[in-house]
Amino acid sequence: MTENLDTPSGNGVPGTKTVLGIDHLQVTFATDSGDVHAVKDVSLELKAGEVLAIVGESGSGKTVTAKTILGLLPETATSSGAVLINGTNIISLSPARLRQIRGRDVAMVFQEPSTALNPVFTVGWQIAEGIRAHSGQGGGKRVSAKEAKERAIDALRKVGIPDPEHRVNYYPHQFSGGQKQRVVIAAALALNPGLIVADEPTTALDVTVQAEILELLRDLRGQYGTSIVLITHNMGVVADLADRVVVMYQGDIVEEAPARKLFAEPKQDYTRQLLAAVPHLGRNSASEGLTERRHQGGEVLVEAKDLTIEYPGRLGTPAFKAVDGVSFTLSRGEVFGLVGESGSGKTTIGRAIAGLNRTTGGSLKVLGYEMLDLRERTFKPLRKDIGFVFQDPAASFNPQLTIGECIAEPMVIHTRPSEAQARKRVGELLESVQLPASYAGRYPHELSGGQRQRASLARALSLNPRLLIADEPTSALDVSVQAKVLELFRDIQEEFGFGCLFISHDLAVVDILSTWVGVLYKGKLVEQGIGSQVMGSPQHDYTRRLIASLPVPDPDEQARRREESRALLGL
Amino acid sequence: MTTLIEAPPEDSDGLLPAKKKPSGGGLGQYILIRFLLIFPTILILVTMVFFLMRITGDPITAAMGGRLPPDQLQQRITAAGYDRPILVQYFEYLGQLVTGNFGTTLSDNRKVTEMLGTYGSATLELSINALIVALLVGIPLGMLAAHRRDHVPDAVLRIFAILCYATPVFFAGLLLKLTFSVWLGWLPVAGRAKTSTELALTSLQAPTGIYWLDALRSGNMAALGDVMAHAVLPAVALGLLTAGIFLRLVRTNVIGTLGKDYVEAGRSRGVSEFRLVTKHAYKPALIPIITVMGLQIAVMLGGAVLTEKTFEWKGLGFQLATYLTARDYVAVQGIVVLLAVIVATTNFIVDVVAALIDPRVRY
Amino acid sequence: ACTGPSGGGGTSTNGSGGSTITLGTTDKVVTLDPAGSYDAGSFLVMNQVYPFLLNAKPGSADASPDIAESASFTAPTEYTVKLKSGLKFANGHALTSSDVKFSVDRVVKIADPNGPASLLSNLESVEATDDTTVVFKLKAANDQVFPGVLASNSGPIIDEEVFPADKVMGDDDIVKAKPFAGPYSIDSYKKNELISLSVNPDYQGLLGKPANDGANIKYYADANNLKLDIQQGNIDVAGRSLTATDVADLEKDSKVKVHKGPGGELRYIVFNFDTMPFGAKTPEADPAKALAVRQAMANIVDRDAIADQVYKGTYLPAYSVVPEGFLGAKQPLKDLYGDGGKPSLDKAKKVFADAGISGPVTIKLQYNPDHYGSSSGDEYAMIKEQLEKSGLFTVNLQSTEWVTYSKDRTADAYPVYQLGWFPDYSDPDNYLTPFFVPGNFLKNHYDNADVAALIQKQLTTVDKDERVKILGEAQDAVAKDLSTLPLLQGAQVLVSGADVKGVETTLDASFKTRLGVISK
Amino acid sequence: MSTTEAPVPVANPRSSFFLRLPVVSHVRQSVGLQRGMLIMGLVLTAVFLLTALLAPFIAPYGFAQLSDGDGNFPAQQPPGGKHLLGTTVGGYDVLSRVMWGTQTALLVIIIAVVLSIFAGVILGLVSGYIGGWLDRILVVVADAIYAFPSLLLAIVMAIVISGGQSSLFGGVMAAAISITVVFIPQYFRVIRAETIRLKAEPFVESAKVVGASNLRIITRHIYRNATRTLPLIFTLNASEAILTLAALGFLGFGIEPSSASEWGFDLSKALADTTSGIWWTGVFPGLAIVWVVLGLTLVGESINDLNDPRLRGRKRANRKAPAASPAADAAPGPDTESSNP
Ligand SMILES: Nc1ncnc2c1ncn2[C@@H]1O[C@H](COP(=O)(O)OP(=O)(O)OP(=O)(O)O)[C@@H](O)[C@H]1O
Ligand SMILES: Nc1ncnc2c1ncn2[C@@H]1O[C@H](COP(=O)(O)OP(=O)(O)OP(=O)(O)O)[C@@H](O)[C@H]1O
Ligand SMILES: [Mg+2]
Ligand SMILES: [Mg+2]
Repeated sequence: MTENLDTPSGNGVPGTKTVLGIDHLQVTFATDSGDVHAVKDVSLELKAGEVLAIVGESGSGKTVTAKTILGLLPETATSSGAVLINGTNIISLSPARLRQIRGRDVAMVFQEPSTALNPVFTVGWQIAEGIRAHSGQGGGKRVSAKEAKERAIDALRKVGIPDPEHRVNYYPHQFSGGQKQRVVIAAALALNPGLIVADEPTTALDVTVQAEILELLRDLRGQYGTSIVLITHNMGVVADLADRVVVMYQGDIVEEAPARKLFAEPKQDYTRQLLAAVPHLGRNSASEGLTERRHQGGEVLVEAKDLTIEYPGRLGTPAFKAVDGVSFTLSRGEVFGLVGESGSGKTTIGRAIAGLNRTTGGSLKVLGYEMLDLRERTFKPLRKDIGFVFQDPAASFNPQLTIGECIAEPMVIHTRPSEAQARKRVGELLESVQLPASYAGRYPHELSGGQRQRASLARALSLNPRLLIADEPTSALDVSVQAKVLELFRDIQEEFGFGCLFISHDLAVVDILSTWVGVLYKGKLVEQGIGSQVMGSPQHDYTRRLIASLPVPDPDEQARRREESRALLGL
Repeated sequence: MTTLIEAPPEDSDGLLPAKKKPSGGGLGQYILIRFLLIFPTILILVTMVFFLMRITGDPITAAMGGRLPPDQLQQRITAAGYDRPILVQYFEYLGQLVTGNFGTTLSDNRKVTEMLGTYGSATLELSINALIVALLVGIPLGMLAAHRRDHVPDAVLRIFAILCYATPVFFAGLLLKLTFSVWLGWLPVAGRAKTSTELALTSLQAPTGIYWLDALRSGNMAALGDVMAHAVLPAVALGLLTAGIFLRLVRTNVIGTLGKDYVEAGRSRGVSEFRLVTKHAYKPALIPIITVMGLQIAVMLGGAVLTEKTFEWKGLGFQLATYLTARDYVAVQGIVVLLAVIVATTNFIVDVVAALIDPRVRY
Repeated sequence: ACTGPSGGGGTSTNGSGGSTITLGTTDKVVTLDPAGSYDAGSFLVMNQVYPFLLNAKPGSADASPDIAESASFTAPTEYTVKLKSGLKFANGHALTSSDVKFSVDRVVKIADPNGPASLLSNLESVEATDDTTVVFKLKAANDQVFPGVLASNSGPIIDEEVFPADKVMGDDDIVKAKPFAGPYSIDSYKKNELISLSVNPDYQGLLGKPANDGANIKYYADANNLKLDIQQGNIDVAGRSLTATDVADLEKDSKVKVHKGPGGELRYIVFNFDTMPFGAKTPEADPAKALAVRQAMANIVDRDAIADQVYKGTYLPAYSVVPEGFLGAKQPLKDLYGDGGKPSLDKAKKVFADAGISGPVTIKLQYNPDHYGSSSGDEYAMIKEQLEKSGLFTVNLQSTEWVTYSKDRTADAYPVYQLGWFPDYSDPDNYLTPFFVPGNFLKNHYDNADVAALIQKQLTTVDKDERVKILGEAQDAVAKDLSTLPLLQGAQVLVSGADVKGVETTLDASFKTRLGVISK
Repeated sequence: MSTTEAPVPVANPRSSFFLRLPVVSHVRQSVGLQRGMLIMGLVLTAVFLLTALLAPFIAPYGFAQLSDGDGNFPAQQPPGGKHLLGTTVGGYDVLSRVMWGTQTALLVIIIAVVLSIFAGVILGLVSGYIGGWLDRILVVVADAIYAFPSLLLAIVMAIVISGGQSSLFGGVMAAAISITVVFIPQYFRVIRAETIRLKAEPFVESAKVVGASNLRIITRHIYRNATRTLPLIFTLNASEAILTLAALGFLGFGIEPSSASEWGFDLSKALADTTSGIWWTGVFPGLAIVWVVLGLTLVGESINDLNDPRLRGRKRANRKAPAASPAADAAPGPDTESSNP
């Protein structure tokens, strides 16, 4: 990147100095329902210039550990053990001393860049704020506003923001998602801390952007020898960046190993399970070995021809074309996987098929009904043949109704069964998605995320639909849970034989389920074909980039792919 | 009309760049449409008041009902034209309004525009004073409560806030008056100035009607002191009412933003708690605060009626109540138009500021 | 002769004055233009700044020449006034008979809805025969009330070079043009907030040169603030609408003096002869029984109790339709009903028994809480209590907001209801003609030809003693019929700072507050 | 959620219907000072309600009673003896009037709030759900009314309505209806905003997808969720109703003393007393107003804070087990103050 700064080793090889040492850390939260032991016993060590990944499923204590490193736990938490940063124990520090350490010795990068930046201050101000908070400390000289800004510009330059002198006065919303994350990293770098704690720094980003950020982090480590604690649940990211991996489970460290070793020969059962659950592009593909499109003889459920969908602009702004001239068909029994980055129009297409969005051009025939002139009254009879599974299982249930009532609703509307019939059918449906029938009496919030998504599937299936639309049905779930839901999904699809539009931004997930895959880019369907072929030998430039950006959970393979993608992206 | 109008753009300079956002292309149009919406608002209120007032009776009966025989009364009503078809009167009135002719009050024979000017400036002064009190009290205490949330100071401040709101302005005013004027004798009981001050101020060239401004201009320090002394109690009585609401508003929103990642991010960079509350959390919290403060103007004007009566502050609100009793259609309609303009304009400005801040806001 | 309880006579404390005085009031000015106002608040200011042909000397209620040299009936229908010579307005314009004609004609011509034109209903025409002589031609002969009318709301003389002839003028324009020729002229004017008056050196009239250097009138919206301000010495005199509690409290305060004078305000109950119990239009119509109901009520009401408890002596019991202090006033109800002013349950019971009424009579009693002072509620709650305690009545007490009230009462909606009266001018007839002749403003269907004849007769009786006699007869006759039941008579109350002099001088039955007599 | 199948420890809704009632569940949810404030509010409110219900039995005299067996009550008698809180200038017993005043206040609250909820909720649901021109017009009208100082509107309405009415019923209705007119736009706004928000919620969309009719969606899915905030608005508006009623009384547009006892009216009548050292006629009605408004507002604000995950007390941290929080996120507590118009 730019010229070397005043940092030590510049070759990406971990040094010997210990930057961070955690010793028997224990964190407990006091809550109404008793104490929550979020972190039970964590010990680890981090050398200068090393990247340590902490992985584990949701709630395993990753974030709490990260926050402890900066002393950011809320009042309700009590912690014991030691967290040593350059030899200073964070746990016993006074608030004032703690403030000195934060930002100077250790900095943090957050998951969601748009929320980590204050929308009402310029990025320059926010970066300078950290610099000035430390100015004059410990006898150092005060930093003037101008000087602070200079240093903010430097930091922005370091993270590759173009034209930083100018951009320093921009507000966060004037940056793209990836740039925002760069700004957050710049803010963390402003005082050249030896250690950066990054809590899921790429989870909110598209894969292509994620690849850039990972590249940046690697550069930082390489150029300035910054140590990084990388928290993530994405094994691909781990494989891409980490030197060493710590696996957490319910507040404990279950395994710690160098990255290569962990992926190659996981010791613990839990780690093995975790790795097995991670979808891996090219493995376990539904279209393995297919050479031509299946189910073509069957009834065509959805047929889109030059489909265009526009969102009206508000108050005079021109309409926004979210879907632009898309053509495809979906037949009975087929799983059509639709992939694309955020905002590419996937959801819009799915909603249009379900009659939730109006189409504005071209033709979209759903079960033979032309959606262009959609009338709720004439379309209603067809609705019993369409099921819909939403992304967020929590939000798709009416919090006031029990699971049973929710599942029975389609029946009540279309077939008006007796109460006993309905109850029986609900029980059957629950069992078919592997939930106990007794769950019918529970309220949505009394189920876990995975359970809720199963119930949501049961509801979608209640009238034996011919067509199912699943909009990112697993993206809100943990990998292990996702694996189970996907498996269930596949079984049920085989059993019921409905046609399915499966929407996801995760190529690997789509690959597991669908035989026919379409790639959407800025509202256009740039490529469609048999899953394994699209993934294996992408034709369109964008598809190629997409696939190249996707980190695979295997350090060696990922290193190879990285070289390839560098070449592809012209880096 | 009050400082609320000026406040948002100043305080939200950080928010203005939203204009440059591409989606703000329609912002100009949004502002225009939102601006045009002021007129239906006024029309609706004027229409409502026009018809409501006429249901309630006429000014002549109100003034002469106890003195004149019914036939004479009727004669006068006919002469004044109040028994013509109501729609004729309505359109005639609208016609006058459009030409900017607000008419002459029926019960005390003054030009409505001049009457609005006199009382409007009094109410304006009261509102400004009260707003200053409300802001001075509400915002710092709200931040303090947010900072010390769920601790004793927070609970005390919240109860204080509720008490501010729960105590009717006139009751609070009465207690204040008894304490500070009657018992302690520190402050005057009522009115806007002493007779001598008032005479001194009326002799001023082109008085603004805002006394402290006039006093300042006249350079008469005794007068200024007198005006200030008179302003204290009404401003406190009305200001506290709003201060309670502001306090709670600031507390809620600052707590909300304190939980945001960007505050945590600031903390992770070593920014002090004080700065986190007063800068990082407060400024974004200002957005909803400004919106609600804009709506608060209606509450303030309502409270002003009571304050004005309690403290002999001859302003719009109190005058409206008087004119209503006299069924002075012309005066009431005039005041309603003015109030509607004030409120609608304030809300318009607040909405526009909100839109500048957050393009997702629609009407 | 008119005898106000204040007596004393008008010693205008000349010359002793020094500083300006400030009067605080809750009254309001409708307009300074005499043609456009007919209310006490406007009249208060007019009394200070406009000259009158006839006016009442402080301490007296009699109309005597003010800027006139003489005024008298020169023929039964001709009232001739001769002006003093060399009169002029504060703006320098001369005041001549043509100004007088202009002033009076204008009131009639404009006939503003809020104006006093109705007072001049007996006027045929006005003529200015020369520069200083004006002749009023009247419709009815020997109108004894006419001098009083000239001293009332319709009487201020204004400058014809300033006022437009056909429409009411705005206050600020009036003040700018200074068409004032009364004891004071207006220096600065903030409507219904503050008026500052300076002495008009050219005034030569009856009221004399003011005892002070100038005066301010300060307006209050709330009587309570008025009271606090007089207590704290921010104003010198406080007048009107102080509540009974305030007055009682002020009487205990050594820093202020409370002055009481005769009051013209009369509070009374009106009976609608058609709709009251046993009234003409009711199913069980029976004039005798209806009369019995009225008489029983007159026997039962305890005026002293109301005056003491609710009004703390700021009102006095009234035993006639003409309040005490007016020419010829007597107290027929004291003799006819109750026990010498005290209520008498026995008499009431007897009246019922004689008329053959058994069991309690239900009365729908209506009052208005916002026009006659906020104590009306307490007053009528007490009347209800008194009537019901007798066991002869059950009272259904109702109140209605003023405008509706004014409409409904003349529409026969209220069988028995409250009203109050404040005189237009200081003459007993002002309590008779408007009430008891056919076509009166009560519209209560009371019609007694004898009473009407008596009233007509006193109006034109030139001899004073004779008139007093007829006035007495009229009062007796009305008291027997009980078209209305007089309850209370108001006192004028002015409160002044302890060092303020001359206040009592202006508290007479003319009901005119003359600032000129007050000084400190 | 640590594992997929881990059920969340939440009370079984069937067995504990009582515990799921709005206020009860809030008390259980609250902690520390927040609970203290909620309970304080509940106690104040309960005293108010009990007094209103029991006024005929516990008030020493009638609200318009001026005498008893021993003769007329003396006027302006200081507190003590037969009249615990003294008497007014008209001779009313202050204690009795304060007690009876609770009935008037309660009646006005109930009528005003019920009427406005009824109208406001229906209008809000329909307008928010159907949208289009109807929505625009209703919004403009509601905004116009809402924007206008509510007290002044109430005065106008009081004049319109009160013509000819002064009985308890007439007076109370006049006050209640004038307050209703002021409140309808508030409910309308809140419910409409909620409806619009809920309309885009996946659970409503999922009902749409299965073909539920508009009526069914409004009544079954939106109505219950949109009105979850009503207890809160109810308490806040109830206190506002009291203040409006009191202000009307203070300005002389209230209910006459012989028709009912009304604190604002009594207080305005007592102004003269108060400055004459007769403090008891004004202070007690004034305190009664403060009492009730304080109680209701405390309840309302506590509920509001408890409904809002951001504001819920955290002294001893009250984060539900993670599986529960998505449900809370799905329908976050109402934030009547910071919601945009
Ligand atoms: N402020 C808090 N109060 C109470 N419990 C908490 C708090 N913060 C976290 N916890 C609990 O601590 C445990 C660990 O949470 P943590 O946020 O570290 O999980 P995580 O591994 O980061 O999960 P995710 O991948 O979902 O971010 C969880 O059970 C969580 O509910
Ligand atoms: N209601 C709407 N009004 C206007 N524009 C919209 C609306 N909904 C979506 N869009 C825009 O349409 C485009 C496609 O959105 P869509 O939700 O279909 O994307 P997506 O592919 O599902 O993305 P994600 O992976 O983030 O869910 C985006 O640019 C989005 O901003
Ligand atoms: Mg986490
Ligand atoms: Mg999507």
